[in-house]
Amino acid sequence: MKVDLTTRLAGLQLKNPVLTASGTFGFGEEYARFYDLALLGGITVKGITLEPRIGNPVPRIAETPSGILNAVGLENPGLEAFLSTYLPRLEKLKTAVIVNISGFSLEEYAKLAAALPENSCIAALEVNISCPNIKDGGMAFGTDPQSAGEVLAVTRKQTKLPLIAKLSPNVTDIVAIAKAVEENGADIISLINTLLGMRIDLDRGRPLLANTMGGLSGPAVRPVAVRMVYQVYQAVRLPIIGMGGISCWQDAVEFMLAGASAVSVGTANFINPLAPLEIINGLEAYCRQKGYHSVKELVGLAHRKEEPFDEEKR
Amino acid sequence: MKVDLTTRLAGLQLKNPVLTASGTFGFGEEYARFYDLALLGGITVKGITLEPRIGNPVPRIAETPSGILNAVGLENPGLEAFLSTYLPRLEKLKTAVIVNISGFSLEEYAKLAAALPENSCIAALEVNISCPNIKDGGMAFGTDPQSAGEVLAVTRKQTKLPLIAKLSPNVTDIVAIAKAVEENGADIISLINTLLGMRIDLDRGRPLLANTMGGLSGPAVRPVAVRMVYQVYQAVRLPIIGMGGISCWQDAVEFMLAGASAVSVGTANFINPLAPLEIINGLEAYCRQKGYHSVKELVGLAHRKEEPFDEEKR
Amino acid sequence: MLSQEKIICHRLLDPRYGLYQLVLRGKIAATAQPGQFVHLKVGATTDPLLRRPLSIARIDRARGEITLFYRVVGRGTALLTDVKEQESLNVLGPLGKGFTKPAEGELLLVAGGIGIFPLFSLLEAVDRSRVKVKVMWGGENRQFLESAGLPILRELGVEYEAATLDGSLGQKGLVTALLESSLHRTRTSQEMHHSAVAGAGPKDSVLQVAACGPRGMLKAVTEICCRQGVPVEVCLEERMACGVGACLGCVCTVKTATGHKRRRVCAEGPVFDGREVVWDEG
Amino acid sequence: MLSQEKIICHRLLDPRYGLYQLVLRGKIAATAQPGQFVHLKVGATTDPLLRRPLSIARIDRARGEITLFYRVVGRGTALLTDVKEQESLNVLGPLGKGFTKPAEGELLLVAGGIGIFPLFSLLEAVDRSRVKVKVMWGGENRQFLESAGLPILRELGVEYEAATLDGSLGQKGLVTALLESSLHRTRTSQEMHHSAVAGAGPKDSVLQVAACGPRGMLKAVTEICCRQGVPVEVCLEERMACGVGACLGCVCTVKTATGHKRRRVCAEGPVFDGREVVWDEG
Ligand SMILES: Cc1cc2nc3c(=O)[nH]c(=O)nc-3n(C[C@H](O)[C@H](O)[C@H](O)COP(=O)(O)OP(=O)(O)OC[C@H]3O[C@@H](n4cnc5c(N)ncnc54)[C@H](O)[C@@H]3O)c2cc1C
Ligand SMILES: Cc1cc2nc3c(=O)[nH]c(=O)nc-3n(C[C@H](O)[C@H](O)[C@H](O)COP(=O)(O)OP(=O)(O)OC[C@H]3O[C@@H](n4cnc5c(N)ncnc54)[C@H](O)[C@@H]3O)c2cc1C
Ligand SMILES: Cc1cc2nc3c(=O)[nH]c(=O)nc-3n(C[C@H](O)[C@H](O)[C@H](O)COP(=O)(O)O)c2cc1C
Ligand SMILES: Cc1cc2nc3c(=O)[nH]c(=O)nc-3n(C[C@H](O)[C@H](O)[C@H](O)COP(=O)(O)O)c2cc1C
Ligand code: FES
Ligand code: FES
Repeated sequence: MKVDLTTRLAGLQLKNPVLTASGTFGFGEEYARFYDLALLGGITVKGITLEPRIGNPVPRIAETPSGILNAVGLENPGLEAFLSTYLPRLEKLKTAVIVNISGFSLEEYAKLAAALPENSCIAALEVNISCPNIKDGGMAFGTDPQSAGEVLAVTRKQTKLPLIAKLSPNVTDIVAIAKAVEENGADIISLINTLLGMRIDLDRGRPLLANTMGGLSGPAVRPVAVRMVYQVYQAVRLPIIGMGGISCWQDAVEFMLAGASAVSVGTANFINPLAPLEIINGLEAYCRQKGYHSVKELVGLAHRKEEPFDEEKR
Repeated sequence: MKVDLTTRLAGLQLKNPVLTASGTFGFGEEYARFYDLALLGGITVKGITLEPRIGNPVPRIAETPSGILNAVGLENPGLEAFLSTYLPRLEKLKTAVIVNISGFSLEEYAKLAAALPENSCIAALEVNISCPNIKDGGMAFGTDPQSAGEVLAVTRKQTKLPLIAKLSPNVTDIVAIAKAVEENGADIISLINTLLGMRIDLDRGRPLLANTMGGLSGPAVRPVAVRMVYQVYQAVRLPIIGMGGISCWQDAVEFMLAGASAVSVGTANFINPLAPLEIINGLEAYCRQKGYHSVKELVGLAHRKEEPFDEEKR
Repeated sequence: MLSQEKIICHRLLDPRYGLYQLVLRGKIAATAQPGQFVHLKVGATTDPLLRRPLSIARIDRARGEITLFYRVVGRGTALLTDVKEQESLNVLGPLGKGFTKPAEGELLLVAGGIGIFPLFSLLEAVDRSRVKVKVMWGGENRQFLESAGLPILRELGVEYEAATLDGSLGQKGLVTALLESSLHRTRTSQEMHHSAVAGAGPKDSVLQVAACGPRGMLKAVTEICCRQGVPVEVCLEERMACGVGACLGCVCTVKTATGHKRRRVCAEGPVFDGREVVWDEG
Repeated sequence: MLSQEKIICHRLLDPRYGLYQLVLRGKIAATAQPGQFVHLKVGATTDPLLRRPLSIARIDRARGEITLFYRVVGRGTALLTDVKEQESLNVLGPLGKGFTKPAEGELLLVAGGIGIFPLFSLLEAVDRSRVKVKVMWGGENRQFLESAGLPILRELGVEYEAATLDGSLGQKGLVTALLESSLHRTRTSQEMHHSAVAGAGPKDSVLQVAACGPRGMLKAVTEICCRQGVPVEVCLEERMACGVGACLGCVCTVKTATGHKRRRVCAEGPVFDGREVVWDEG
């Protein structure tokens, strides 16, 4: 049986539903040494800001039980260098490229969206309203429905590219934020960004990360991420890109059953650079085993009242 | 060198700063078979409601990476049976008993507080405004500063016992909630309760827990808990009981450096019933090694600008 | 209760079904009772986090050894296969309340698949000079039953009947069919013409049933027994966190005089009177 | 780049300092360069989650083997001690940019503690018939140095000077003192009377320094070298997630013509020109 892996999220057409998550995959080049990135559904590149950023001091990384904290602080070459240096190289990868953008004001978001070309390898913009690692900005936009909506509204005006709103999990009511971005022009929702966390270094008696706090990612956060995908799927009609701790195909299936149309692999790349490929293969095998002709059939199954796989139970 | 382990949190005087967390320690009896509970700083018993509750159907437990989800749904014998059957037995344990209470209305909280005797082994009441496993109530109170404050205010009127407000981590702004309970009569703040999460059973294609969602606890959530303790310590003056994934003395030190005056051991009891004792011993040894005469000196050290242990670095 | 048990023997019984035998020497054997279980810490890190419950399958008090049998189903049991003989395991136990051990009469052990494991311990514990014991065991096929313990039944010289899904050993079909016809025969032959009232008391009968297996099977076994007025104890499984009764994670529902109540499988169970269990409610 | 390497030898060198040797056979030896590192997956579960970076200490291309030395400091290295010979390890590598290998002149290797490990590979790689190599190594005491590799230095017949904190071997004190007096002597004896300008170019000298050790020591070594106009390469450590340049977790700061810039220790390093490193900024 052939399984159709192609996936469509609003205007974003993907070869398969497996993407890589922003900030965990550089501009693709590092992992292109391991496999052909054209095999992926697409890649999401490191978050871009208007100006270049040197990011936070080190230590930027702390390991936690089944997770990591990072406080990179959005180090990136800035819009101009991205356009002149990185974009031409990305063109050569022959894969859908999602560009993740972060602004410190509505204006910056608008400028970024306006400057990113509509006719290039850029398949969509991911509007990051959820970065916990920078002061004054980033996450603040994503923790309030009103300002989350505003970011999407100003960005929407500047581009015809599909807009993905990337939500922060550090909120009381994820559904309210999801609805706000839906109403303000988002085409797709991606979640979750990292949970705000910290560690203290017992030897020094001080926060371990130079930035004090950081963003928690990896398998530890997966139950929170699956829950939020499940909640958002129930409340909004936009397609969802699910992420947060996805390390193997079983995790990807879990997100899809919860309501994600596609998934992103983040922290898992660090441990197993081949994780995204293994997930694509595993998804295909799972669909075949369960008798699904298309991976799209998995999306949201866990919301059905009856048990979808009941026939197979004994 | 003798280390003073005694700890005082507002009106709550403890032999040492190590407690056990509500819902993970029954009414103490199960673990009394392993060691003398009088060795503990105190125990927090399973959350009590006005009426008996049969709780949620099974499965109630799901393992996650370095964590567990639970959806017990506040199964408990109810106030009356607690007073007649369990309280007399608790008296015999010769340890400080904290009674965790949950209401479905302000009135219920008030009734519970009024009914729990001030002259018994009950050392404090922990007002649970953060249970994620029951519909209409519980967590809803704890996710909004206004209603969190109201719960504390009505409870305060009914009892002279020290009141511990137990906060939910499922909020955008933990500091706002902490301030609200501080202003409304809480003596102590405990955090965190569980993070809302879920898992999907791939075989059945349905949520694994009968209750769909559950509360995430265990080492996985520790970075989030430490962060919240750190933030609340900076913003309010009330003493803090820190919890969330504490499994060994190093974890306990981490919470105390972040600002907790005492700690609670929850999920770790399930894996190592002796964890609370080992933590008490480890805390004492750590203080001795670092030259602290009292465990109280650890509280909040990580907030100092200079590195407290610099002298010892090489 | 918390014991470092030394691994005396750890071997793969059947690669196809991922069945292993694990013999532990330590404090637990001294007090273990048939039907009780242990709660094992697998691996040294926080993932997997929880202990894993396994039934105590054999108890050798003289040598201070207990035997566990397990099937690899997920991460915890997969990791468990790595532990080596001579190393030690951190074990909580013996836990729970086991089977009632009859002093006389007839005992029928009814097992579905790996549900046989806790029944071994009961089988070995009863005084078979006074109690007539018979085993009925259903499994996938002959190979499974051979690997999961038929040799033990033969070694102990106990009478048994098998049912396999493919008919490769014993009767083709489910163990409940064996039970049904057997109980019918017994009753008829004993000419005990009580009306088959569900809930008939144990006093009516010198026959008693102990069963372990999938929930659906246990429910069917209980129904059959109730119809025949035969007392039945069932050994339940539930997802556990603490294993000692503190977390309320592992409950089942039972009927009591004052209505439905929860019981903790790890503390009041895992063995329950089948007639008390509410089978159709979560 | 991603390789299952077979464990050929795994042994405890010194229980007091928790020092281990690990020899791996596989694809990595073929292309490994001195100063590069590998990123090891320790344990099969998600805790600990991240890989652990270890320097490639010896490279035996003929046998396809690399040797790693490690000190147990935390959970990951503690778990690593459990792996058994004949098993295999999941290894990412060789990673990073190693030392410049001088073709002639004089090479001074300056090590602090376990910073000696990556220097072994450089020591073995240079053609010592054309390059005069000398090692300066500081450590806690004689026992530590003996366990951490003095036998290797002797085996290779390389000239070395030691400094120990307790004076139990070599000069009492820090390795930087050895370096300082040695450089001073060399310079004076060679009658090279350049003014000791920080940042004097490498062309001035046939001597070059490669250093590895704690950050404070590397900073001091760099300052001494700069004062003497000797080029110096330092091997840095930083907490790593990906190890391949994708996460920006492991940066250091360097001076460039256009101001301070970040460099990734795992990709542009771990070896950097000491004079470019901004030592006093996070
Ligand atoms: C009282 C009792 C006695 C048992 N005796 C035996 C025995 O003798 N031999 C044997 O092979 N198995 C026995 N089981 C089942 C055994 O505990 C599970 O197969 C095992 O826990 C699965 O762990 P895992 O990590 O391999 O699977 P995973 O699916 O990765 O486990 C995830 C979580 O679910 C729990 N879980 C999964 N399956 C079960 C199950 N069937 N019952 C309870 N919890 C489960 C695990 O304990 C763990 O917490 C018993 C279970 C109970 C409750
Ligand atoms: C390029 C490079 C080469 C290295 N070569 C060697 C070597 O040859 N031999 C050796 O013994 N050690 C070496 N180290 C240090 C070694 O990586 C750490 O000691 C090890 O990662 C500690 O892991 P742990 O789990 O035992 O400690 P934990 O403290 O539990 O580790 C927690 C986290 O912090 C990181 N970490 C802790 N200490 C260090 C450190 N000093 N440097 C970088 N990350 C750290 C760990 O990798 C992990 O992510 C090297 C480090 C780097 C960056
Ligand atoms: C080191 C690191 C850097 C990240 N940088 C960004 C970023 O620039 N923009 C963004 O939207 N998300 C960023 N993230 C968040 C991830 O894209 C992802 O949402 C999160 O890590 C959860 O997925 P995971 O658990 O699979 O890693 C970063 C995550 C990590 C670990
Ligand atoms: C099985 C279980 C039941 C719980 N029941 C309660 C409860 O009744 N009341 C309450 O305030 N918290 C309850 N909690 C939350 C814990 O008290 C604690 O806040 C949380 O588990 C975090 O700590 P830990 O990671 O150490 O377990 C429960 C937690 C678990 C795991
Ligand atoms: S597992 Fe905790 S009560 Fe049974
Ligand atoms: S560790 Fe990821 S960039 Fe160096």
